Amino acid sequence: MEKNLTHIALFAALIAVLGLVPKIDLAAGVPITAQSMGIMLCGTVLGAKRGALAVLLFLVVGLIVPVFPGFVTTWQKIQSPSIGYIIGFPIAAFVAGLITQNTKLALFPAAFAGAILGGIVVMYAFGIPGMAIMLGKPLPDMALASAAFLPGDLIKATLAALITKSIAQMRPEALLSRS
Amino acid sequence: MTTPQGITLTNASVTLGGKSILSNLCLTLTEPRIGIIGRNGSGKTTLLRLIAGLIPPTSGAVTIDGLNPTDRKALLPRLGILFQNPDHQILFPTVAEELAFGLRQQGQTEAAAAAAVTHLLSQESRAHWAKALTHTLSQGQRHYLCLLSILLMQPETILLDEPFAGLDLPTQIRLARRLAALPQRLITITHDPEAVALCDRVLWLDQGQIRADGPPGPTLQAFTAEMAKLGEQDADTHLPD
Amino acid sequence: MTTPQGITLTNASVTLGGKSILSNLCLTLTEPRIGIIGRNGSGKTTLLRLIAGLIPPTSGAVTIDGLNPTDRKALLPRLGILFQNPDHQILFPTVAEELAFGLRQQGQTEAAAAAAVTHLLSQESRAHWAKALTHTLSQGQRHYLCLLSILLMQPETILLDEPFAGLDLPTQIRLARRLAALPQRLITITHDPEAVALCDRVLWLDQGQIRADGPPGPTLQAFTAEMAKLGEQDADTHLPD
Amino acid sequence: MLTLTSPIETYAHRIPASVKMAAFVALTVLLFATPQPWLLAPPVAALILSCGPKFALQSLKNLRPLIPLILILALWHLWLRDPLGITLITRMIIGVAAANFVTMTSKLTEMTRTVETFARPFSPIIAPKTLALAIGLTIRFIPTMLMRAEQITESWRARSPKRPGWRIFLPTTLAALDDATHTAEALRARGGLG
Ligand SMILES: Nc1ncnc2c1ncn2[C@@H]1O[C@H](COP(=O)(O)OP(=O)(O)OP(=O)(O)O)[C@@H](O)[C@H]1O
Ligand SMILES: Nc1ncnc2c1ncn2[C@@H]1O[C@H](COP(=O)(O)OP(=O)(O)OP(=O)(O)O)[C@@H](O)[C@H]1O
Ligand SMILES: O=C(O)CCCC[C@@H]1SC[C@@H]2NC(=O)N[C@@H]21
Ligand SMILES: [Mg+2]
Ligand SMILES: [Mg+2]
Repeated sequence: MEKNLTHIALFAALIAVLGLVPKIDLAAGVPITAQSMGIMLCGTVLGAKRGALAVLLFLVVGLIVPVFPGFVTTWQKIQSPSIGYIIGFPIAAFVAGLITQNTKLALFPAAFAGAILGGIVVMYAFGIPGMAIMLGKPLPDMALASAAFLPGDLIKATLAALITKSIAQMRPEALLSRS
Repeated sequence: MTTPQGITLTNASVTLGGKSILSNLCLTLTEPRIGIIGRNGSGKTTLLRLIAGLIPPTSGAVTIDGLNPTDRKALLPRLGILFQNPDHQILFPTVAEELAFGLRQQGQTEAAAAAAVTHLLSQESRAHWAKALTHTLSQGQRHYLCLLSILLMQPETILLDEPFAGLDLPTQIRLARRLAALPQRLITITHDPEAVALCDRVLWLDQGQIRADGPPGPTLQAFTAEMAKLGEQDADTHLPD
Repeated sequence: MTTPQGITLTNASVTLGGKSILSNLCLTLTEPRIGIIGRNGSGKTTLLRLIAGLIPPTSGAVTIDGLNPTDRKALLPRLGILFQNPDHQILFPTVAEELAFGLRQQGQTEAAAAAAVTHLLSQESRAHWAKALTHTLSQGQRHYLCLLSILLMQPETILLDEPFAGLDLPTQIRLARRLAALPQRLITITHDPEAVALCDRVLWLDQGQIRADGPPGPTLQAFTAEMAKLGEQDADTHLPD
Repeated sequence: MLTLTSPIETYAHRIPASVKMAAFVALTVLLFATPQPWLLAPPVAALILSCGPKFALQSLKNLRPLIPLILILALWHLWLRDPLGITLITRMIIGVAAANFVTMTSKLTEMTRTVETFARPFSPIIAPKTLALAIGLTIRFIPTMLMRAEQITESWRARSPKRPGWRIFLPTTLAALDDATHTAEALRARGGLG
């Protein structure tokens, strides 16, 4: 019980720490950030439920202290074109975890599939409409604009799967998604 | 021109978090066996970090064989450091990787490093450690691993921060014997006067300043007497902020 | 019906990572002062974690005053634990918060806990520690803070894992005096025979089993003789996997 | 420290955080409901200015992270010749300034307590006390992880002429996982969650 709590808090903190990696700003006002890898890791390492809770905790902590790139709080992020992605964050982690823990695949492919489906497909499914609403632009345009995230997100999904596998080897007891 | 050998501190001071931790130290350390003793919080570890170039002096200067300690490349063959807390030193998940790292950084090939590690572990009858996960070792075992990884690199000067704390008696005895036989310069930091009784020179650090400096006999006698006196009191009545 | 008092282990074994660490321990610990000695890696810390309910026995059973040690809530007034590594114990960024936490967990109000903390720190002439950041304290200071936070909670039994390692002499002397005066049951884990010479009972743990158990005199004599013998050898020739 | 709380004490610091947060949520709703968000600029500006010039200057500085976003949105809409850009940008500036006002004038502990209060309806899912502990642990783990990264860099530098760079990521993550395990044990040792 305590272990669940501290690991959830740790991964919430990990997303915040990844927010210190410089972001790259793009035209539509949603940046490329390292934090989306943190979201993937929450799911693939902690599993669906704990992963989603870790992301929710991150967002709640963001109401109190700045946890987004550039020393920004959740209050500010929900005013920005990123809002769809922010809403998608916990759901993305949930889906990534669900796939990692429920497929019979080996850990690396399972985590990679989870990171792609959760961290990219689900994430964009929330993020793109969010941009369309906030910016008052048509959906297809926004979908096209989001394509700029794809190369980075594919790299992040690969890294997330690699890290998940390393954790499984080096700290098997910490891989809560498959315990 | 000859470059000065050994470690020199010229008016070196360190301030951390707005607090003066070391003040105006002037030292030239050349003896082969040097001990640094002092109470908890007297600044021993900070002095080690300063000498090792891990923190810069707030004012004053530090040199090692005439070099600036922040020049890591030149310093690597000259200086090895045993950290006080093994958790702050261990980098790798397995014992073999941890031991091989330093050798690889010194330019050895992977095969040579692996062979040296295997040799060392079998010499220590700890061949079964090679694949062990470092975080599952006991505290004393982790501490010993850190020591082995420094000794393996054979630097000219070895800085040891509380090398005996936490080791069991047989390991302590063996380690002391092994250290005594080393040709390198050793600087041993400790709060235990016995551990430095055989040094050539002992420095007593007190609240960031040198309280005594000289052969172990008189320095340790004065230190032990003061410690016993303090122990009789119920608390430190005059601790600074 | 009377519930058994003290700590009992019935055929308790612990296996970690597929390795047997403690095997078939049968013990009843009721004496007010108990020492547990053993080499690095002999299983002392694992035994402490087992007794404290931090890990369950792989087989067998452990009870504390008849209770299951995994029931932390019931155990809180009964058992306090000093961890071997202060970094593994400290939870809070400031000294005052760290000290107050245990009292809050015991149900004291925030005001009462704060008052108790202030009182304790001034008694220790360390009032200036209250707002100090725990991570800037020296290792020995952190260790001492951990001790204070356990003593403040006044549990009936205190498990101490290497309580003296890393503390300077005056602090060791004072601590020993202070511990000796405590009415509670103390279980001291150490590799240093001197630290448990005054106990009522000393257990010698060797490779996860009890090698000797009895009054300190003969147990420590046998232990010290064996340690000296091992120290003479150049390595442990017969370490198990 | 990891906080936006302003050291300049103002009257606004004494308004309960819960009131400020509720007012902020209401303002956000208004901002999105109205097609003319600039009408809300004067009251928000007045609020910030009422705390004194030093505080207002600090508020202005805290808007700095927005600059790239504003520039990008402005250029993009200029290129599209879309007047909607003005609405978007003013809405964002006002919203963020107001958000900063809340965080700058509220203490960390008070905000945690307010979040705890607002989360009370969810107490069947998560006990308010547990939530507060989780928030506290997260806020602590952020600097702890950075410190771990520093220690690992230091240990790396002690044995290597090269800077570790990205190589510290895995060791730092593993060390942080160990820290989380130890924290869990330390919590249990002192009564745990129950
Ligand atoms: N970053 C920092 N900010 C403020 N004070 C610090 C910082 N780092 C160390 N100190 C203080 O400096 C003093 C010296 O610390 P140091 O770790 O050098 O002591 P030490 O002699 O090694 O003690 P020990 O025997 O306990 O290891 C301590 O009082 C400590 O609180
Ligand atoms: N999770 C684990 N997986 C595998 N082995 C483990 C694990 N935890 C501990 N061990 C092993 O158990 C043995 C006992 O460890 P323990 O920490 O109890 O020793 P100790 O007596 O406290 O030693 P020290 O005096 O060094 O603190 C060690 O050999 C250690 O490597
Ligand atoms: O505004 C922010 O700070 C973050 C918003 C989310 C950014 C999304 S997450 C998926 C996609 N990949 C990225 O690199 N950025 C977007
Ligand atoms: Mg020290
Ligand atoms: Mg131990």
